[in-house]
Amino acid sequence: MNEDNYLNAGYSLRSWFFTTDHKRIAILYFASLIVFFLIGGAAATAIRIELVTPQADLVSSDMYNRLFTMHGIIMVWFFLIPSIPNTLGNFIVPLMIGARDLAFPRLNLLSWYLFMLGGGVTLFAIFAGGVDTGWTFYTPFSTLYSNSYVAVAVTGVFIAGFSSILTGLNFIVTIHRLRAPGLTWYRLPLFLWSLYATSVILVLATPVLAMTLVLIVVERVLGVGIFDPKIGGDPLLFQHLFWFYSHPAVYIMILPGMGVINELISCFSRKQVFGYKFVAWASLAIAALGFLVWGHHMFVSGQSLLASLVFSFMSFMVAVPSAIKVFNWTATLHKGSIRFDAPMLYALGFIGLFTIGGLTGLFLACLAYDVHATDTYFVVAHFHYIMVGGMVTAYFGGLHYWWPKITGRLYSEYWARTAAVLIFFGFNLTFFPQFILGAEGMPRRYHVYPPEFQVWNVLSSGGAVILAIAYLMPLVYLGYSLFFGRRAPANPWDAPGLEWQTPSPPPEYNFDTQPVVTRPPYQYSPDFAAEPQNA
Amino acid sequence: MTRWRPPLPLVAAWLVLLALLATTVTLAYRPLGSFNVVVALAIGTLKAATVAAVFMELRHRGPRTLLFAGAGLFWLGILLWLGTMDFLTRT
Amino acid sequence: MPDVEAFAPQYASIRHRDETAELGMWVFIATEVLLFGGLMLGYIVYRHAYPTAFAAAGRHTDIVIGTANTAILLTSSFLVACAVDAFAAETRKICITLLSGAILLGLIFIVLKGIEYSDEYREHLVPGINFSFEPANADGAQLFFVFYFVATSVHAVHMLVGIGLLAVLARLTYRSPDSRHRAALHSAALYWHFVDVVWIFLFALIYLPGRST
Amino acid sequence: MRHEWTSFWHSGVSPHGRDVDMLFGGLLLASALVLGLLFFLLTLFCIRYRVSNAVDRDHRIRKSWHWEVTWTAASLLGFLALFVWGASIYLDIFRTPPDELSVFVVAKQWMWKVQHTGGQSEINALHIPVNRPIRLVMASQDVIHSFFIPALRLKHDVVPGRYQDLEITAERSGHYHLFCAEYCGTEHSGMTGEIVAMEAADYAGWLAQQSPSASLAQEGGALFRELGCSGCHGTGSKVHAPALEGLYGNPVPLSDGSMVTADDKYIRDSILLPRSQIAAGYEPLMPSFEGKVSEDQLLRLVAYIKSIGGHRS
Repeated sequence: MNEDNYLNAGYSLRSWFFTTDHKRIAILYFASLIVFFLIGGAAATAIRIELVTPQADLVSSDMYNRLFTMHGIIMVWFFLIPSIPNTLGNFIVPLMIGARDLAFPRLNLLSWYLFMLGGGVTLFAIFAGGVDTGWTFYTPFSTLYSNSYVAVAVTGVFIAGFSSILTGLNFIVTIHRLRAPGLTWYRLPLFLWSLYATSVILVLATPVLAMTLVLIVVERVLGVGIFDPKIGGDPLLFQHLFWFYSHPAVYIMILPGMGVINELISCFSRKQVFGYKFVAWASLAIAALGFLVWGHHMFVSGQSLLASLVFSFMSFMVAVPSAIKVFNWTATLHKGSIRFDAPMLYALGFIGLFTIGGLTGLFLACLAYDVHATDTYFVVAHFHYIMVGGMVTAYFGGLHYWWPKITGRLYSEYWARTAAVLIFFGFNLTFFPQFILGAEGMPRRYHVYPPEFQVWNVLSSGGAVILAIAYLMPLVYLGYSLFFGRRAPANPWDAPGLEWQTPSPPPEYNFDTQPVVTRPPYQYSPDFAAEPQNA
Repeated sequence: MTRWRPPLPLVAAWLVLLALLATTVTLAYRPLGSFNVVVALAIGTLKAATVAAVFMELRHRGPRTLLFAGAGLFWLGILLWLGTMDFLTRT
Repeated sequence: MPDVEAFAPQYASIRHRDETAELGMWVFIATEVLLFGGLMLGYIVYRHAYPTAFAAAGRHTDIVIGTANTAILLTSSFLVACAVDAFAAETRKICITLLSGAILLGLIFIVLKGIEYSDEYREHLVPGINFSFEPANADGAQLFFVFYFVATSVHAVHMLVGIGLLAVLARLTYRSPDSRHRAALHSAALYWHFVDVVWIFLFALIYLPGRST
Repeated sequence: MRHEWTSFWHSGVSPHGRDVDMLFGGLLLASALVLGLLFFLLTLFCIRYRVSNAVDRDHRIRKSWHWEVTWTAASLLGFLALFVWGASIYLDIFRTPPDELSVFVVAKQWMWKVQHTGGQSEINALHIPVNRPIRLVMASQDVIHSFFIPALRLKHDVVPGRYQDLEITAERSGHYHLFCAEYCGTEHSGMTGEIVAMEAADYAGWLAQQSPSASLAQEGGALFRELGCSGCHGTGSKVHAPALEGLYGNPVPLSDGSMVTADDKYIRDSILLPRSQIAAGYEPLMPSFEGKVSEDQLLRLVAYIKSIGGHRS
C-alpha cells in the first residue's frame, strides 16, 4: 500500500465530486450502483413474496404492476447497463492500455452526473407514485391509458441514456488513440475488445431509444397521437423503435461480462485464452449482428411473416459468436493449472448459466415454439439466466478479481467462495422453476395465477430469498476488508496484465514511466518461452 | 487587413451546393411520379456528400475517420431497411 | 512527463489531442445520425401508409421559407468552414467576423422558422391545438405535421446549441487564438456542418413531396 | 370447473400443438447434448488439470483453426435445422385460414367478449366444437392484449386498430385455460377465461340452449338502419352510394385504380376511415363513424354485410 495513491490524494468532498480521475469516478459509480441494485433487488423480493400464493394478498394489482415496472427500469438502466463498463471498465481500461486517463476525463465526470440526474428523476417518479407500464412502455397503454408517472420516468431514462452514450464515446476514442507504445490490437486484453464492442452498441443504439422516449413524452404530454391507432398510428412502429435499442441493449449488458470471464478463466488456469482472435472478433460480431435481430420480440404481435422469418434466422446467427466464445473458454481450461479462487468460481458459474441462458434463447428464436413461449415465464427465466446468471455473476467475479487493485486490500477467500456457491445455488433454485412455469403457459407480469402453478412459484420464491441473502454477503465481507483486510501486493494473482504492473491501489498518475508492451497478453507461464499466439 | 482570401475549394463547394438546391426545388415541381422522391433524395445525398467532403474536410482524412463517419450511416441503413421490411411485407 | 500547459497529460502531443478530439466528434455525429434516424423511420413508415395524405400535407408547407432557410444554412456552413481556415493570430479579426456572420445567419434561420410556425398555427396545422385539415386526409396529415414539428423543433434545438457554441468560441478566439481553441473551433465546426446536413435531408423529406401533382 | 389439462407433460390438444411439442422435444434434446458435453468437459478439465494435480501439461494445442471451424460449423448446422423446423410449423400455424365457422372476439380492458355468428355471446369463455377449425376474428377496444391458449400452444396479440385472424382447432374435448399474455393494465392477471371444447352434439345443444335474441346478422341489420347506413346504401335510396349486396368476398375497384377484396378489414376500414379507400366511380361523401361505433357494433355490421353478400357466413 504505497502512500501517494489515488485514494489518499485528497479527502475533501470537492476532490471526490469534482474529480476527473477515472479511478475515482469508478468508485462514485460503485457507490451509486450498490444503491440502485438494492432498490431493484428489494422490488424483486417483494414480487417473489407476493407470488408465493396464487391469490393477491401482499399488495394490490396496481401496486404489483408498479413493483415489477420499478424492478425492470431500475435493474436495466441503472444497474445492468452501467455496471461493468462504468465501474470496472472506468477503473481498468486506462490501466490496461497503459494510459494516464481516459481520452475525455471531464466528459467521464459529466457522464456520472447525467447518470445520477437521470437516476434521481426516475426515483422521484417511482416514489412519487410509480409507473405501471412495465419497463417496455408499450403504447397505446403507456401513452393513452396509463395514468401513472410515465412522462417523468421516461425523462429520467432519457437523461441516463446520454450518460451511456458519453461513456461509450469515451471508451471507443480511448482504445483507439491512447494505447501504450507496442500495444497493437492483437495484444489488447480481451476485456478491452468486449468493452470496445459494448461501446459501439452503446453509441449506436441509445440515440434511437432517446428519440423513441421523446415521442412517448410528446404523445403523452401534448396529446398528439403518433402511435395512436384511432388516428391511424401503428403501435408496432413503437415496438420496432423500442426493440431496435432494447435488443442491442441486452448485448450491452452481457458483452462486458464476457470480457471479464476471459480475464478470469485465463488467469486462474494460468494459460492463454484458446483462439484469441476468434474470441476477439466474436465480440464485434455480436455487436454487429445484435442490431439485426430485434424482431424476435414481435413474432406474435402481427408482424409480417417474412419479417418474422428474417428476424428468426438472424437470431440464430447471432447465437454463433456466443457459442464460439463458450467453446473457447472451455478449451482454455484444457491443460491449464486451475485454481478455484472466488473469481474462478464465478467464472465457471458464468459459463454454465450463460450457456443455459443462451440455449433457451434459441428456444425463443425458434418461431413455432416462441408462439407458445413468448410473454410467459419462459422468457423471464431466459433473460434472468443471461442477466443474473451471466452478467451479475461476471460482475461479482470481476469485482473480486480487481478488488485488491482497486482498494489495496485482500478480501477473505473463505467467505467469498461460500457466497459464490450460495449465489449459484440460490440463483438456480429461483429461476429454473420458471422455465417449467413458462412451458406450462403461465404468462409473465401476472399478479394472480391459477392454483396449479403454485408449486413452481413457491420453489422460485424460496430460491429468491436465498439469492437475496447471498447477494448481501459480499457487501459485508468486502466492506469488512476495506478497513481490516490484509494489505494487497501489486500483483496478488501474479497476472501479466499492464494493470498489475502498478502498485495497488495505483497512484493518481497510474504509471511512473510510460509502460511499453512487447508480448501478446496472457503470457502466464514464463517457462513456456514466449508462447506463440495461437490464431 | 492581411490578404486572406476564402480558399477556392470552399467557395466552389458553396456555389455547387446552392446550385443543387436550385435544381432540387425546380425538379420538385416537374411531375415525375414516384421518381420525384428518388430525385429529391439523390440530390440531398449529393449535397450532404459535398458538405462532408469539403466543409468537414473528409477528403483530407485517413481511413479511420471515414470508417467512423460511414458507421453512423451504415447503422442508419440497418434501422431503415429492417425497420420498414415489416411494414412493406404485411398482407 | 512533458509540461502540462500545452495539452492534457493523457495526450502525447498537440496533434494527438486534436485528432482524438476530432475522432470523438465523429463518434458523437454518428449518435446524432441515429437520433434523427428514429424519426426518419417513423416518417417513412407513415408515408408508405398514407401517401396521398403526406403529399397533400407536404403542399401545405411553405417552400419559400424552406428554400430560403436551406440557402441560409448552407451559406452559414460555408462561413464557418472559412473561419476554421482563417484561424490564426494575424487573421483573428477576419475569423471573428466570419463566425459572427455564421451566427447571424443561424439566428435569421431561427426567426424565419418562427414566422413559418406562426403561419402554420394560423392555418390550423398544429396537431394538438386546433388542427383541421380536409377530412379525406386528416389522419395522415396530422401524422405528417407531428413529424414535421418534432423533427424541425429537435433540429432548431440543435441549431441553438450550435449558435451558442460558435458564440463562445468567437469570444475565446478573440482573446487568445491558441491551439486548444483551434481544436474546440474545429469540433464546433464539425457539429455545425452536421446540423446543416440534417437540414438538407429534412428539407428533402418535408418541403419537396407532393409539389408536382 | 375440472381443469383436465394442466401440467407440463400433457401434449398439446391441437394438430399444431403436437408439432410444437415435438419441436420442443427436439430443442430440449439439442440443448441437453450441448450442455452435457459442456459440463462433462468443464468437470473433466477442472478435476484433471487442477493446480495440485501433477499431470502432463506441455505440447498444448497450437493451431486452433480446425477446432474453431468444427464447432462453428456444428453450431451453424444445428441452428439452421432448428430454424427451418420452427419456421415451417410457424407458417403452418399462421396461414390465413379459409372462411370456416367464424367467431368474433373483442378484447376490452380486462375481459374477453366472444360473439358467435348465431348471436350467442359469452364473457371470458369460448365454447367450440371438437375437431372443427374455428376462425377467430379478434379486435381490441383499447390497448394491446394477447389471446393465449396454452393447451393449443397458440397465442396472437390483439392490436387495437385492426382485425387479427387466428385459426384454432381442439382435438380433445375439455376445459382449457385462456390467458391475456400482453400486459394491459391493472387487472391484466384477471383477464383470464376458459375454452370449452365439446363434442359436436353437445355443442349444438349448447348453441340451441343459449336462445339468443337474434343472430349477429339480424342485429347488424337493425344497426344498419339505426345508424342511417340504409339511407344511402339501401335499395330505394336516391344517393349515389355503392350497393352492398353481393359485395362481401368479391374484388372492389378503387378510385386510385387499385383492386382490393372486400374482406372484414376492408369493411371495417371503410366504416371508420371511409376516405382512405374510395370505391371507383363514387364521390367521397360518406362521413367517418370513428368514435361513434364500438367494436361490438362493427362486428354486427360486418356480419350483416356478410349475410347480404350472398355468402354462406
